[in-house]
Amino acid sequence: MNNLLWLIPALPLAGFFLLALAGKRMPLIWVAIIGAGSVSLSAIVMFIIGINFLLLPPASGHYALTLWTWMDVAGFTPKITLYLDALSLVFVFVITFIGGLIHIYSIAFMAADKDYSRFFACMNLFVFSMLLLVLADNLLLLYLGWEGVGLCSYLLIGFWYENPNNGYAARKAFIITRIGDTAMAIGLLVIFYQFGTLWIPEILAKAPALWQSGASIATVTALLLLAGGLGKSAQLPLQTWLPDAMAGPSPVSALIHAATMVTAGVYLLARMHVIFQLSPTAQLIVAIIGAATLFIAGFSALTQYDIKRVLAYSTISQIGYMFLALGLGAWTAAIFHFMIHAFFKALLFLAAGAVIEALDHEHNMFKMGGLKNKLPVVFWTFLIGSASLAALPLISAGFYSKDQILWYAWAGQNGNPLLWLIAILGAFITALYTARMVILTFFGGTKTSVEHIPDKLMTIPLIILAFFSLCAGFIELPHNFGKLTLFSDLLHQVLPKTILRLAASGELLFQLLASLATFAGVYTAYILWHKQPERIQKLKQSEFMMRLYSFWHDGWGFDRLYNTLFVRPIIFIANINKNDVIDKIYQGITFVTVGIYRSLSLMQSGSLRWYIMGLVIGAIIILGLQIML
Amino acid sequence: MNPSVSIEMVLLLAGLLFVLGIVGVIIRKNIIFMLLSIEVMLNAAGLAFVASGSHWGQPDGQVMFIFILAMAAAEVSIGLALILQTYHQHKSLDIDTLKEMKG
Amino acid sequence: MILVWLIGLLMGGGLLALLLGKWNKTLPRWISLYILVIGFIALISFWFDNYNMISIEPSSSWMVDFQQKWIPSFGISFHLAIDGLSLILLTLTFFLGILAVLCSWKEVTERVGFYHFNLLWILAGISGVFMAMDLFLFYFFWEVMLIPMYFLIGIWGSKNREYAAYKFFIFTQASGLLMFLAILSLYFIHGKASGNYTFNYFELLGTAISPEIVFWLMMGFMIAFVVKLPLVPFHSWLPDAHSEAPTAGSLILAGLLLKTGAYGILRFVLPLFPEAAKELAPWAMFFGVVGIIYGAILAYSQTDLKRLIAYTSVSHMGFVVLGIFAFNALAFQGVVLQLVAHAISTGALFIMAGMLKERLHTREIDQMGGLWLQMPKMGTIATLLAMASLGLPGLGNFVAEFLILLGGFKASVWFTVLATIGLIFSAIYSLRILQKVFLGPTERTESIKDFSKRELAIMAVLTISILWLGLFPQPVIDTAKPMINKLEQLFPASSNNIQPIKPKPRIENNDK
Amino acid sequence: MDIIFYITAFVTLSSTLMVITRHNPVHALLYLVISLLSLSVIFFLLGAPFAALLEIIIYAGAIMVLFIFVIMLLNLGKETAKQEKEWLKPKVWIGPTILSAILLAELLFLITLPNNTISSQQTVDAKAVAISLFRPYLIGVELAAMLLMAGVVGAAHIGQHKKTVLHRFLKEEEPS
Repeated sequence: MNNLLWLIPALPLAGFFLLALAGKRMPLIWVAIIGAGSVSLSAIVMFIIGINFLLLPPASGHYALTLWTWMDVAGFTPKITLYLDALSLVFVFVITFIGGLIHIYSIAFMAADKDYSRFFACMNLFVFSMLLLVLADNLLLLYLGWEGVGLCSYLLIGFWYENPNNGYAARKAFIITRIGDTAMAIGLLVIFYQFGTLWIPEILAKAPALWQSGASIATVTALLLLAGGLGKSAQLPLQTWLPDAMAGPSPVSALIHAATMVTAGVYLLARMHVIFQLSPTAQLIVAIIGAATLFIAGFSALTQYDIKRVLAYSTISQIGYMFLALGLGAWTAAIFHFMIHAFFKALLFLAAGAVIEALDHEHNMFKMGGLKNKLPVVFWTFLIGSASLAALPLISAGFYSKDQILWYAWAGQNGNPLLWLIAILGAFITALYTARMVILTFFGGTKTSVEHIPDKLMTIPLIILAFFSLCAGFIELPHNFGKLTLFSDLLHQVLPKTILRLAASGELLFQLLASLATFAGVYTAYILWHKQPERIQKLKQSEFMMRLYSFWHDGWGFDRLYNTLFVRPIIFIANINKNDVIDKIYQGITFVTVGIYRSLSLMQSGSLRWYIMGLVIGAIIILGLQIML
Repeated sequence: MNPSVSIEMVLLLAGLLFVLGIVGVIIRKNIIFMLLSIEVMLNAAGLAFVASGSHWGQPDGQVMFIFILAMAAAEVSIGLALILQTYHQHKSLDIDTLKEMKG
Repeated sequence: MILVWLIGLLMGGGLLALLLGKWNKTLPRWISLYILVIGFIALISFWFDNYNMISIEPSSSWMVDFQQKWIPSFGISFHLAIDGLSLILLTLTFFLGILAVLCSWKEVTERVGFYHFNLLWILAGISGVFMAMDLFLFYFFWEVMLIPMYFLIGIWGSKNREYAAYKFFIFTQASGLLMFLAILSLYFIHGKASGNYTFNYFELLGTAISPEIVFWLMMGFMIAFVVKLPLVPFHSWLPDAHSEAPTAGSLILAGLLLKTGAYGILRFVLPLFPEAAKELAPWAMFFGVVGIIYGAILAYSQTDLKRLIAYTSVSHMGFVVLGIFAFNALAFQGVVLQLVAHAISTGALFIMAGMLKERLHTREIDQMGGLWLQMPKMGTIATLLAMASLGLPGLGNFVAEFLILLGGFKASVWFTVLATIGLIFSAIYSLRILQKVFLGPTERTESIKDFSKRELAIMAVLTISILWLGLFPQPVIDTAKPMINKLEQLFPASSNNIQPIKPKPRIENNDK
Repeated sequence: MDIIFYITAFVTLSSTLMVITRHNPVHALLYLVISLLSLSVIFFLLGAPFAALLEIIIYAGAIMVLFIFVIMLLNLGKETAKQEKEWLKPKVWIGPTILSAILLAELLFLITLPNNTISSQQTVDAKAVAISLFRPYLIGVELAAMLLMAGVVGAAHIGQHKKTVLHRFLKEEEPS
């Protein structure tokens, strides 16, 4: 089984190469088969290996397959090794499975696009990079995948390149994540000089022996890695690229938000959890960032009118939950929420894509409405996804994953009532904006007519994802519901168990509170946007509310802040220095030389008399010198 | 023959001649006069050589004088040829009207 | 003997091209191409033959050594020798030479014979620089590569070519003279001390020089090399020369001429003056870092595509300086890889700029945009090249830059952190190229041809090389290893303050 | 003896002064001949008869004749005299004369510096000169011969009377 491991990333890579080299000349159907087929095949291989892994767990807890030694320089020997353990298995599963579904969906969604083969080539490369990221056994290889993901996001966000804004959005995504990546690269340097290796298992094994808990070097390292994660996962303060990343086609958004890219940060933190455990400060910072992000993004989601931007902010918010969980030390809860989130977020994006496609590229929710009957499949699947996002109690998978995080926020070892409060407030806002989105899109009167009915290839992935959004939660039930903890059992091979602060009492109460938050959110949305819309109008009368509204709408002004703080000064410096100040020094030298030669050449008067006078004067001076000396 | 003329006096004469030559070159306008003045200067130099040669009783001074002579002959022949040519082209030997090289 | 043949081949080929160019325009092209291909194949087969020797027996880092008396009364000999570093750079020289001939196939139509004469003589000069082990001979080749380059820029360049050619010539010539001064002083100091007046590199190696003088001697060499490299306050000739030179000229400038500077520092400055180099290191690293960031910001602000790429070279060469003065094997290896990777990636960008200019008759990126629509192939390759230039893992530049940073981190944490921040800027300017040239709306209505077969072949070769360097850099690393080990021994464990534990022997990490 | 020297020196100086002040070229030339002749007397007094003879034969005899030829050939006479007369005003010559006087003063100072060298003035005859000329200075003689050769060829070439001699830059501008 081990030997098949290389097939998982190799298949998408092969797909990429085929499409990139020959995609233009192939018939579209071939492009579709190669593009979607490679990822689907990869998913099948993953299932085979995964089942094997689960049924016959290897003694060491992982499969490893070394392909070749990347380089061997003075004791620095990173290898190209694929490494599959429980944590990467979950990620590989999500990436290939959801990725495959997204690819299948794209066959129909992108059918009319002129750059069909380029799209699938980039998507395949995206999946490949992400697979490499999660399968890497050393940080350098992980970094390869990490940056590869950035590249693909750049290519796909800017996929419709004729519109310069898309290009700028792509560039913004790349550069902001690059800032995080750079911090992470510095983290890699620190790790190498601390451990003499970038091989992850060795680092994890050595770290507790080498560093004391709370050592400042551990904090520094953890924070540098965290910065990398913040960039890729769009967390505060590097979150601003994600809403703009909606410029890409909807399947791309689905892929970025659900299966790949933004979850890379979560993976990195979970993978390097030992280092974070050694630094309580760093962990606290992770939790605070997570909480702050989920809170801020929630409010921003509330004020968007572009359906995809709502989803984008909701992703930021949900990843915030994952970071909160990571910061709390609830490692498995974070990964669990990641998986569930992948299902419902992919579903929501694909469904939103279907809606947008159906309404002929209309993004504005206020121009939608009444689609409940016209697009029933989309409606029901979207509803299920929304339910999961809003964490509707008991029936949705989102409830189980989010509840776990809420519970650990209260009861976990690093738990804190304030964090819990923010989290539960976030849950309320999540429900609020989710319900608002559903109401505006599917209920009410029709505002735009439906142009296209989604294809079968688009609806089937929706249905499959909807099924998982509902049922995936049942593999990991809260403690008071029963002793079903399949998921965390699996992950505990890799990740440590979460320690509870106090006896696990009152869990039911907190579940009820969480449910209450959800219902309150849904009900408020129902009142405000369906039952009594005039209340919104009344709110809009107040200037303060409008200010707040636009402040939230613009993502709490982060873009403006960064523009004034970083972008403008750099552009300003670049522009005033376009002709290179240093060159001026040399031009100055030239100028002086030219001046001297001009003035000297005036002496060349052509008058012989003056030349002779010069000679005489020279003779006088020389003889004079001889007399003097 | 045992002249009691001191070497200083002869060199003094040479110096005077040389300076007169220089003055001539500088103040005259006509190329012919300048050439004449140059001859004066050459002579002065020759005088200095001969004087010092005889002062030490060595023939080298006169040898140098002969070289100066040869040089003067060549210089005069070329110079005069140039003067002829210049006069044919510009109808003037005025050094100030002839000047063309201006920086 | 192969070394003499290589240089003879190039010089003879140049003369032949010059003669035949009088009455046939295509003949010089073919001659140059054949000669370079022959040389390239010879070098590659030499490399293969010696590869085992390199990796097994690192006792002597020199592979070939050829010495012949030249002017014995001054202790000057015709002394050529190569080690791994030279071999890598020589191979690179011939490789890029082939591409230079290919990419000027259509571009140069006037005085073809003289053009190829210059091209081959530049390459001969560069090859000589990489091989010469006699300082006088080194200086001779240093000048040989300079003058044909001056002609190449001055005759076949674009609008402002004369200014650029003069600037290039004066900068490099003035700095070269300083080096010659330093060489002569070294010659006399060594001669006076040992009674043996010689220019031989190996004999000059251990010269004892008083500390006051050694600094100035080293600066003589350093200035010549950093001007060529170029390091930041001396870089201003580069954008002009690059932007005005013909495509092949830019390719050779960026790919090879700049490398001679780095080679010179590695080969001469460090071994000849190790103590002084150590004292200079903080400053050199400082200027390296300044170069990385300053070059990147300037690159961002340019609107002329070739100037932009030229400034990226400044930025990348900052890494080279940083790596050299980190004084450890990781960084040295990174430097060698960076030389190769930068030559290929930036060379490719210049070739692409040349192709764009051939099609659009402009280098202003403000007049481009949306070219992907008509040239998807070029767009794809451009994306890859931009990614290489911003240091995307998997491509050659990343391996190089990461190794330099790893090595640099050991020597100086803060400089390295700053250099790493330079990577952000590199992303900014690289993406700007893509955005301005290939993305966005297009205003052009006339049809623009995508790659022709010849151009596609050039680009394919370059692309594969970049990928190969990024994923399998080991052959290059192994080849350079003996030389680098020797170099590292000159600097035993400089500033080893942040490494609490020694890197342990590798642990086998594949458990099947 | 001394008195002869001083008289000839006076003659030399005064005739040279006339050379540089005359307006008519022929007059100047004649004064120069006188100057040369008196100089040859001084040579003779200094014990250099060979040089004195050469001075008369070559300088006064040959070179001056060349001058006269040219002056006659160009018919320089009154015209030039008039021109020079207009030019040669005190304000023109005073500056250079002062400058030259300074130079002279410096020369004199250097000449009169005390030096205790023994004077062994004696006649150096033609034989001695010839021996030294064709032994140690042979290469100089050959070079002088070459110089004269070049002078002859050059003069012949330059002196050719061409119809239109224009500078090559001027030629291009000519409408063809």
